[in-house]
Amino acid sequence: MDGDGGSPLIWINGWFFKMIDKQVDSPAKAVADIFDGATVMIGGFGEAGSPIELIHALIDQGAQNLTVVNNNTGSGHVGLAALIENGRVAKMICSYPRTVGSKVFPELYRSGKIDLELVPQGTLAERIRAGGAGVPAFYTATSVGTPLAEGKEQRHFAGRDYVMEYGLKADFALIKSKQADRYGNLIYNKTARNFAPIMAMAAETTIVQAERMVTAGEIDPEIVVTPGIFVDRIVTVANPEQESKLVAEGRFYP
Amino acid sequence: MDGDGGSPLIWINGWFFKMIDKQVDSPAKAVADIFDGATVMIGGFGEAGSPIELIHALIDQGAQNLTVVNNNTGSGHVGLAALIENGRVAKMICSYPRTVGSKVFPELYRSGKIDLELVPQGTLAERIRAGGAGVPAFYTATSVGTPLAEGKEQRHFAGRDYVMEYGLKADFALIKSKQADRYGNLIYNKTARNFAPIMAMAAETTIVQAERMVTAGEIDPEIVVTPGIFVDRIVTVANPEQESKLVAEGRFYP
Amino acid sequence: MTADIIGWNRDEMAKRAALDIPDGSYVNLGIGIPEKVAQHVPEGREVIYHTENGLLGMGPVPASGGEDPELINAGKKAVTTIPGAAFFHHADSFAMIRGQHIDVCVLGAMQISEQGDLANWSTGEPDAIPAVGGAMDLVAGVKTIYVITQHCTTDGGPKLVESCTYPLTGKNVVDRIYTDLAVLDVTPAGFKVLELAPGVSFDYVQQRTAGKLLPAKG
Amino acid sequence: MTADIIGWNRDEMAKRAALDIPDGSYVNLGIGIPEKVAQHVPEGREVIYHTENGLLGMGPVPASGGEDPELINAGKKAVTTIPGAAFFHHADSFAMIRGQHIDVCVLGAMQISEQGDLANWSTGEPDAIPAVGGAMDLVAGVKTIYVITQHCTTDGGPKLVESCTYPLTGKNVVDRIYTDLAVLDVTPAGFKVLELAPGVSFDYVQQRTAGKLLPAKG
Repeated sequence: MDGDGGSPLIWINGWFFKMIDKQVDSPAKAVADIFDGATVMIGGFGEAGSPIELIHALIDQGAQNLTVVNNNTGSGHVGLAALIENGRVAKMICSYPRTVGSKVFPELYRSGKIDLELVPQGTLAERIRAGGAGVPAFYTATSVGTPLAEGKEQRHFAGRDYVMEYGLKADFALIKSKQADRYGNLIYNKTARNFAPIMAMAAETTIVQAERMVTAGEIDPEIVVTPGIFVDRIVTVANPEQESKLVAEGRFYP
Repeated sequence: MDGDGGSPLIWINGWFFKMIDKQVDSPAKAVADIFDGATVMIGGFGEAGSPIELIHALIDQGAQNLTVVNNNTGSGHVGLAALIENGRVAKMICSYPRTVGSKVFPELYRSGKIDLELVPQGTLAERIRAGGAGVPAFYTATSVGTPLAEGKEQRHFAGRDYVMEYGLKADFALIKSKQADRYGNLIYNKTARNFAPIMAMAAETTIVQAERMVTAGEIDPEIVVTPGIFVDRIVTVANPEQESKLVAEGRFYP
Repeated sequence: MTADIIGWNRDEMAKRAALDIPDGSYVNLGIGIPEKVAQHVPEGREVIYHTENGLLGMGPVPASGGEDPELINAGKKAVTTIPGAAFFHHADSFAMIRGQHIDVCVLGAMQISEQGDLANWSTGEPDAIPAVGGAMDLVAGVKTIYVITQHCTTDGGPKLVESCTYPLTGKNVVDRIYTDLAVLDVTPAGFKVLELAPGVSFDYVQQRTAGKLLPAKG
Repeated sequence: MTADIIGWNRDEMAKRAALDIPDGSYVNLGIGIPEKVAQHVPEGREVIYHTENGLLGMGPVPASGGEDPELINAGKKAVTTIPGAAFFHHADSFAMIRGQHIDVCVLGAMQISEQGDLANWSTGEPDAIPAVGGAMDLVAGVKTIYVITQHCTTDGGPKLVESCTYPLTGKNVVDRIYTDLAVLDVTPAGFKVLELAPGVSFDYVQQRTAGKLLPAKG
């Protein structure tokens, strides 16, 4: 396993066989089949954990009319904000589409050019986990008695009111990790973990940008955060761009 | 932090203050307030992860009429099987009350002396997690069309039938960990992890027997499995008994 | 006498709230004045801070130059960790909140009603960008909800009201309110004044409150 | 000619099933004959084994003396890990099953109906101790369900039936059946014989099946 995208081979009885290897060569190849109208979960809480190279590859790729699930709506004119600014996102599902330095979403929203499904942050997280765990719906006390509960089914359990919320799945998830192995076992960096592990569970195809590839077994089985079963493709991005730096520099993508 | 139950002190401006420290001196003290009729979740899958010293302390303590949540019903005449054999358990909530070498539960069950709520293993796990996460009920496809769905609410979502299951909470959880710090941050050993992290979430009072106490910070924040917020008491049991060995030796408890 | 020279300032409000946080609590602090509470916890108490983006055991703001863009709090500001911290994903983090594992949450407010209803996420104006974050989860899930807020709006209007006109964050969720003028409990009979800021009278507070105030002792 | 000298033995059944497991699959193997499948995966295929008690990347049985009572499989037998394994808790483990992340599950059976209903957890007898374990989760959640079973009961009665008389594990869940006599697909029209064991005729299998068999090619 050389860590640069080569396919590991195993020698058995005089033959070489290809082993499981989820690495792909480039962000462009990793996102090539994201289709118009797809639902795409994108990891990150603000810039922490935002897979900026995968988002930029998705902008280059050109898919339209996307439904994007992310806690926020990006900032400046790079990453998620650039995806929105380039007119690729028909709908955002998020908890907090208002950030310092975030102008792109508010303008499109006010002019009616983008839809918004506003979801409390914990309900969003729980809906994503439920989607990944085969739970089609569950009940929560969050939002009861507020405008966000309007139109939702309510029910009483043991002396308290709850609303019913649906599990949320996606066609693709784009996430960022610190290390990955060929099976897709992942570990993350500090609070960049945030939504990535549950989005990996909830997406049909999970695409990871990892800062470093390691040999299978190098990540102790006790500390794996995302087991490889939830991962489909890994691309190494050794030195990812830092969103806040690009924003400070006034950069636009593309 | 000396790891033997002493209370850590911190010196501030000429005064010593007691720091958070969830250690207790003995299994007996750790389980002293478990009351008659309590619901007690007990970690473990078979003997892996079974907190045998805490269970034995609970037998000594004498609480009656317990509802116990565990995947199994113990084996031989020690640990959970001994708790049942000593007549302390009114009801078992479990997925598999039939194990090689498990005679205690079957006899009491056939003679009508113990109740059984049989729950599919994944539904049991998900109900426990839901209890810990503030979810009073959720839907699952597991058990649809089987006797275990009888009497349960059913509902159709997106072309498939599901049953409604309730979140499960407990008054106490007894679990076993490999390492703990004074805050109750825990890591586990291999497949002994099983139900412990979710039971810690679902119980009002979580009691841990840890093989080793470590200084706060010694467990890397990236690899903590159970954050201390889910833990109330820790007792060090450096060399826990091995259930299968006691069973092989024909041992009884007490 | 003008409103800005009477009563507690922001730090004093945070300090007063900090007094009520029990030793050993798990605490989540909202953005703004609530963040200041951490600086005022009385010596000798150890409190563990949770930030909903996946960290328990949040430490103070790092020294300048020591910021890590991947170690932030819910307000997206750089933080540190204490020895004994833990990282986890968003669903586990909100399980702590929604499963009633956090002891105390301190939040800001736009309006609080006599029934303890809280409005702190939206003015409900048609062109406002609605953004709720974790506020609804916190008020629904945390055992004790404290609010720190100026007693009045910048226009001098009341924030403590008979019933909220802004969209709610939660119904019947607030336990105690720390303003620049007073500390008040939400009780079934109405706002109960526990303590007045120095130089502030009960009547002065009542005049600035759109709900009936109760004295601490009848 | 007696039943025990005709058809495939247990290892041959497991070997035949192993042929149908695609390279790169995530697989959960039930207790009994299904466990043997792991020994027969064709060379050149890499398959990852999941055991529902919290391990992905389960390796073979350890050498005698190398057993660890805290490293076991769902049958509570000692196992090992492969490089690249991961441990996790029970809710995460069953999220893999129930969230349809496992590709193939191979299970034993007491009865399988023409509709693909499976009964494999209880005889339903009054004094039986009911024990279901993870079977209902597996059949409800895993994408492809294979069953390995003797074609007949020890009494010679049929296990492939028009409708199950034992309590069900799941309705309409079985995709393919590997018996000592044949490989059969569950189709809307009934059991379809894909392959016969050496020396076994279609009629021989039909006589031992309480549902209508379809030949592989009309």
